[in-house]
Amino acid sequence: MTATNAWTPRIVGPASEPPDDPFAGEPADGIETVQLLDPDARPRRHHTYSPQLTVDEVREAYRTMFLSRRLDTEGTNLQRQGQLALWAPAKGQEAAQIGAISALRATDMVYPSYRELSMVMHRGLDPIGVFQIMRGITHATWDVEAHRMGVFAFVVGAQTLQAVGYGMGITLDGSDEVVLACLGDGATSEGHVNEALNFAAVYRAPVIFLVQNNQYAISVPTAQQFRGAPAARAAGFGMPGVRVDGNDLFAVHAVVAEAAARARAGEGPTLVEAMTYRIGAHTTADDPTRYRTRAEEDLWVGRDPLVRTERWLREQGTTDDWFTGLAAEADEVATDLRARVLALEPQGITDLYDFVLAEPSAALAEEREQVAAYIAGLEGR
Amino acid sequence: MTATNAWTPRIVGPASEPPDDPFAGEPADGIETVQLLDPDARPRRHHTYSPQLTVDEVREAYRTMFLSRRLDTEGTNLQRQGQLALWAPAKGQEAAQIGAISALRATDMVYPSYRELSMVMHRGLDPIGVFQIMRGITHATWDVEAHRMGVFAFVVGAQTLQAVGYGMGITLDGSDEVVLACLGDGATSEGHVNEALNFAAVYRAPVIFLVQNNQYAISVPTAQQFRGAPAARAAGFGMPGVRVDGNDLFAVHAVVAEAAARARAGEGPTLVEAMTYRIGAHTTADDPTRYRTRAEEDLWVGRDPLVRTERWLREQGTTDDWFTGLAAEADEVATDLRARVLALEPQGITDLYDFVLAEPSAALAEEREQVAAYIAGLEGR
Amino acid sequence: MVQLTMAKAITAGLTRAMDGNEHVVTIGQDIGRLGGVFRITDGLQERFGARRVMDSPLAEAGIVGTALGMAQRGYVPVCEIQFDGFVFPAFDQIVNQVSRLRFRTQGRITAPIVIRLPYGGNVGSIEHHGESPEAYFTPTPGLRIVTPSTPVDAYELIQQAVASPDPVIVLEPKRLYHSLKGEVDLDAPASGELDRARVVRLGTEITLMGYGPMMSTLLSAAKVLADEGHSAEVVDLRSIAPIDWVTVEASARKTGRVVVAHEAPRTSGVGAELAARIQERCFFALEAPVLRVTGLDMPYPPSRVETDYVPSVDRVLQAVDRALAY
Amino acid sequence: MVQLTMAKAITAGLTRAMDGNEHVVTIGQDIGRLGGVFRITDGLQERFGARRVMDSPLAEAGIVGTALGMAQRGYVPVCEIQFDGFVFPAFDQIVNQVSRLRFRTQGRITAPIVIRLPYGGNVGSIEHHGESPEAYFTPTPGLRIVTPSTPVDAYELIQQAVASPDPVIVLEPKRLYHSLKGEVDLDAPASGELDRARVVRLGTEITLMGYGPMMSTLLSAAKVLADEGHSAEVVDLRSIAPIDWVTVEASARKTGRVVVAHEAPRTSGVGAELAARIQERCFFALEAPVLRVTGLDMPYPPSRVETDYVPSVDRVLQAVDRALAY
Ligand SMILES: Cc1ncc(C[n+]2csc(CCOP(=O)(O)OP(=O)(O)O)c2C)c(N)n1
Ligand SMILES: Cc1ncc(C[n+]2csc(CCOP(=O)(O)OP(=O)(O)O)c2C)c(N)n1
Ligand SMILES: [Mg+2]
Ligand SMILES: [Mg+2]
Repeated sequence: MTATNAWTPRIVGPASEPPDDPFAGEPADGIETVQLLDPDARPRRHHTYSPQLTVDEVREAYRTMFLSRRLDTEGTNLQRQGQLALWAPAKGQEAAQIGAISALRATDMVYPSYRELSMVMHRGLDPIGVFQIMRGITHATWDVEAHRMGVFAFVVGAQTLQAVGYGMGITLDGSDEVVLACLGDGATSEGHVNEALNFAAVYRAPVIFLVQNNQYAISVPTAQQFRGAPAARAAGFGMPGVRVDGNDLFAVHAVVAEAAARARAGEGPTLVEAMTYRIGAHTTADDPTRYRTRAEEDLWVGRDPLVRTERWLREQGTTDDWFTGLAAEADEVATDLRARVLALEPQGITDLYDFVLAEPSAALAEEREQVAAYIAGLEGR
Repeated sequence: MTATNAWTPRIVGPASEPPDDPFAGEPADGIETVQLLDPDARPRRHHTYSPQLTVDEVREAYRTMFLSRRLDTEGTNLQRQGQLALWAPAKGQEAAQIGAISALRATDMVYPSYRELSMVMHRGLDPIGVFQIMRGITHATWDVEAHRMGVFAFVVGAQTLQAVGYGMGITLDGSDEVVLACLGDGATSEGHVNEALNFAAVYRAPVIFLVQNNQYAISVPTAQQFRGAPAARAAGFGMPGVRVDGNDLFAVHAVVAEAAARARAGEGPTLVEAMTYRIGAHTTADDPTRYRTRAEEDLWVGRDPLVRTERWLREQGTTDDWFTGLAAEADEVATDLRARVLALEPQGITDLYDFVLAEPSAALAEEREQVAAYIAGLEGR
Repeated sequence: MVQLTMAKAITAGLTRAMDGNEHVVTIGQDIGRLGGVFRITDGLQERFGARRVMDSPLAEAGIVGTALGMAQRGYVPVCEIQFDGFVFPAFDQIVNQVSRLRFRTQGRITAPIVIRLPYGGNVGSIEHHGESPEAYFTPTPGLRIVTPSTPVDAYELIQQAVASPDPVIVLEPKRLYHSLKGEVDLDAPASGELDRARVVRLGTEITLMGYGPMMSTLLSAAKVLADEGHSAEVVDLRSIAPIDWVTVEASARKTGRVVVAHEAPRTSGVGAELAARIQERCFFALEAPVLRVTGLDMPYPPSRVETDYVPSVDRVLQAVDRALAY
Repeated sequence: MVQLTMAKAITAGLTRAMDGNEHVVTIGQDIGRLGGVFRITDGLQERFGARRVMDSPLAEAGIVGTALGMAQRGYVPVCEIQFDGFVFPAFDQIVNQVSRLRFRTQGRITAPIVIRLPYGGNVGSIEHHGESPEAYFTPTPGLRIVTPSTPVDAYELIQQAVASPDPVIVLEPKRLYHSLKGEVDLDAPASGELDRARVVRLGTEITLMGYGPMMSTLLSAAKVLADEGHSAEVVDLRSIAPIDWVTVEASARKTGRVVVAHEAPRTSGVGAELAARIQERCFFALEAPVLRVTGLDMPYPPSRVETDYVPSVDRVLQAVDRALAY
């Protein structure tokens, strides 16, 4: 595999503003954006990457994307109805997520950020895990080891160091697993994320940093976040950085597959910058009208990764029936999930003492008893 | 000024080891090392940079370098004799320091690390300030504003963010001052240093990051510190990165002068990686024989920046007498300083309460009284 | 006099501070066009421009560290940290740099920085959004930490914090931002001392002591006690570093019984320092041990059980009963 | 039985732990070829290879954060932080990540990490090299913090820390590294509980309580007191999080007078928690308030005056006099 061209970015100029629209012409920083299927679902040839997915695989990917978008909408609704503490919509970023994770093996470890509902679903986890967190039932929930899917991370970027450490452990084991570390454009500004890039390079850890560049960190556009885009940052740490159309399932898949192959071969980390857009608000607590225009949103709605993938699938002969069936399935899944969410109840506070320390602590045991007695007293009233 | 070639580095390969000897042939990461006077004191032509210093200026620079080296030796001796808590030798790094600071105006601000004795002397500060710190008399000492020389910083890299903030303040003021931020090769691994690079680029702060790459962070060689050298790191943050022979006074001066001109013109930060070597130990507490060879040390002793500058000065007609006079001056300065160091006494602990908070605090005043009474009681015994 | 929420009172205080001194600047995540996630800086960028109201990259050390540099240049930066749980990446800059600049330079350079930090629980959010990290800062000499409990106090404290030559962390009780309203005199001078506690209710039998979001709980408890025929004094610390020991000890001596409350876990919290000092200074005046009503000794729990974690009026009353029974 | 310095005892304990479990790895600055700036890891890289003894880049968050990742992979990383004053860049990883992994995952994933941190003053060095930062960590549920005062204790604690499924910060009293020698039985099992205080001298009139580098000061004070005819009990906490309250309270109840000592500043130090809890639990048993002898409420001073800052035998005795006079 000759990846040289793919990962050798040109250099960001000293004072260049990141382009408003990364697909309008040549980006100002000179780094190309890998694209294999354009927004109008027309295939694009690329000198290095080519589509690796079969129609069946794409259908399966589309199904996860579609179901997760349905549940994403449900999340926003449930939050509006007071049933969730918060919801962080992922609408628009499904191809970046599913393209990446579908390029991995089921045994590869994923360190998500907090928007990776579709990755959770891809790994066969019950999506209710995400809703438990967002309802304030638990901080984290699923079985990480069984599904090789880490817990959501709410301190921006902190998970990237852990992902690298996990990767260092893989190297120590002499295994050929890889780690996918998810982060956002804003996260690249955090010191610990840069330390993660450096450690990954120094220890040649088998880590793929997937930066979902959705153009904003809450309200802050990338032009105010950095002058060197993530794909360019990578080279400065001595690792390949590839920019890819994050709404192009095929391109993300191909780029991540190649990075995974390199990592498995002992060639170390790669940073993949997936250019995408969060069509919804940052979270249900956010008001995007304060910081972006309707026109800009419309531009990106026009690049919806689901629409693009659907068009390709239809061109490949997928029937109306299949899509109708999927829509019906999604409604069912959503209805079922909704009911289960409403039934979710937290563990009692005293049970949580079990999770503070693994070895018993007399001080904690004592406090636990007091709290239990107090609560029993209240209930007794 | 056409600086394009000078600051456009090529990219570090994904797994390249930094070269053992950055001047032996083309460095592996493809970034050239600017050199205007080679180790044998032969001028080298460069496509972008040319020597900017007059003979008088070089003599003045050499004088500071020579005096500071003499005091550096004195520092080690004083520490060995139990008169200082610690000493951090700078031997070998004088050209990097004086080349850089002499390219600035006296009104430009400097944020040193902890090895910049010669910069302190260049600014006309009494070098005893450094000895006060190292004797455990004060944490910091000189008048920062008057000499535009910040305090030594012992938390590696923490000063770089402050330097950037100071530069943001310059921009807010609409002034054309610049800031020199000093750091080491090891410091580039700290998260906050990378945040500093990013903030500097985003706010286009007039900051020059001077990375004195002396090949080691205590015992850790750069090959284990990073895979992308500092000069390459810069580009990833969207700023020029220039590598320069740090033992070449002319080259460091020319490169920093150009970076300063860019910064003054509102074109933002530059990172300068000055390749040099700490000929002595990390500090008097260190034992370099554990991690480097005599042969390597000898190689760098052969590139001594003082020897190189002296040869050039002699070739330009500086007389034996002048050098002899300087040696005598140095001995005098050292003798005088030594006497003054031995006489240094700390402030009493109770006086230090003045420096905790600026606004009076009843709690502190009370504790101060108690401590004073306690100490008086001890003395009364 | 106007009626303002705590949030609007802080906005008003900050606006006035920026009006009064053009070297006051603010920096933080999303504080510009968005006006901050709590809208505290709402309208400030329009009013003062992007020069003085700076959206920062997503890096807390960067915010505080560059603010310290700006301070060295003569500016008075007000930093916004977005949430309690996200302040820790800035920890080295705060405890090793900001708090020590004056000490390190023998008083030559001060760091007149304000760090605004929304804190406190019972806000029904997710992890890291309901915490009370004050105990991580109180061991730091050279740092002032204040926290208002009412809009008028917030209006005053933010201005005093900006005016102070010392670095000040302003802990803002986020659950009160939009829920608590009060009368604020926008023309009142804000020139008082920063570290004065306030006796907000006079009483004789027991002292309830706290700060920030706990004050309404303590005042409610005092009312219940009054109904039950007990006279409780209530002290709002306002400044938790340094603490106004004169006021604290006077009240403890007067009533002989003290209950302190905070949302942070009990171990090594502000309550520990209060109890330690009060028992030392008022030993013979105490009729009962100083009792602490605090968050539990576990990380902040998922929000569906947070009301069992954050001290309630009932838990305060339970402690009062214990203290009175001594 | 061999005579070992505290430093060599830690090296021996770490070596034994690495011998016993091949998943134990160490990571830190300069710990490889150099053997660490205090030579604690001297010889470890030769013995276990660069695979298990990793020189790290100069980044504390990186050290602790990647260690946490390795722990999730089944390793037991022992991190070395070079000096007390340089731990803060890792603060978020320690208090938000390492300490909470178990709580966050409802007990599914633990973080069996050891963070070795040399601490304490009177070592005659420069800024950041003589500090006692323990109070920044004690407010953190989910974190164990231990500190030895003798070579044999160090040998035991480091092994117990490695064996513990919980994250453990081992505070190593650096001024004792090379100055304190003691008998160590290298074959003794190290299977005791991690959070047990130890009564190191029995007494009846007053309890002197402390940990780590303060213990020799307290023991000296107890000897002086014995000469003066007073019987002091001395308690070595060993674990400052959690604290062994059973032992602490038993001694306080027995003697009725307590002096606690630490090098960290008084405000919000471990002494505050001790005093708060003891006065609460042993109220009627106390003849005098719990008194604190601590570092001063200022940043650690330049080393030429540090002996006025770090508690001395005299200052302990002064407090004892005060306590006995009640
Ligand atoms: C350390 C830290 N600082 C601040 C926040 C608050 N915060 C949550 S998400 C977010 C923006 C993240 O932007 P980005 O990394 O681009 O990810 P995105 O949300 O766009 O997916 C911020 C500032 C946080 N969670 N953690
Ligand atoms: C945050 C922090 N971590 C660790 C240290 C201990 N330390 C002091 S100097 C040093 C090495 C610095 O290397 P480099 O940045 O290359 O500068 P040099 O000493 O070579 O000039 C280390 C690890 C420190 N001072 N600060
Ligand atoms: Mg984003
Ligand atoms: Mg170095």
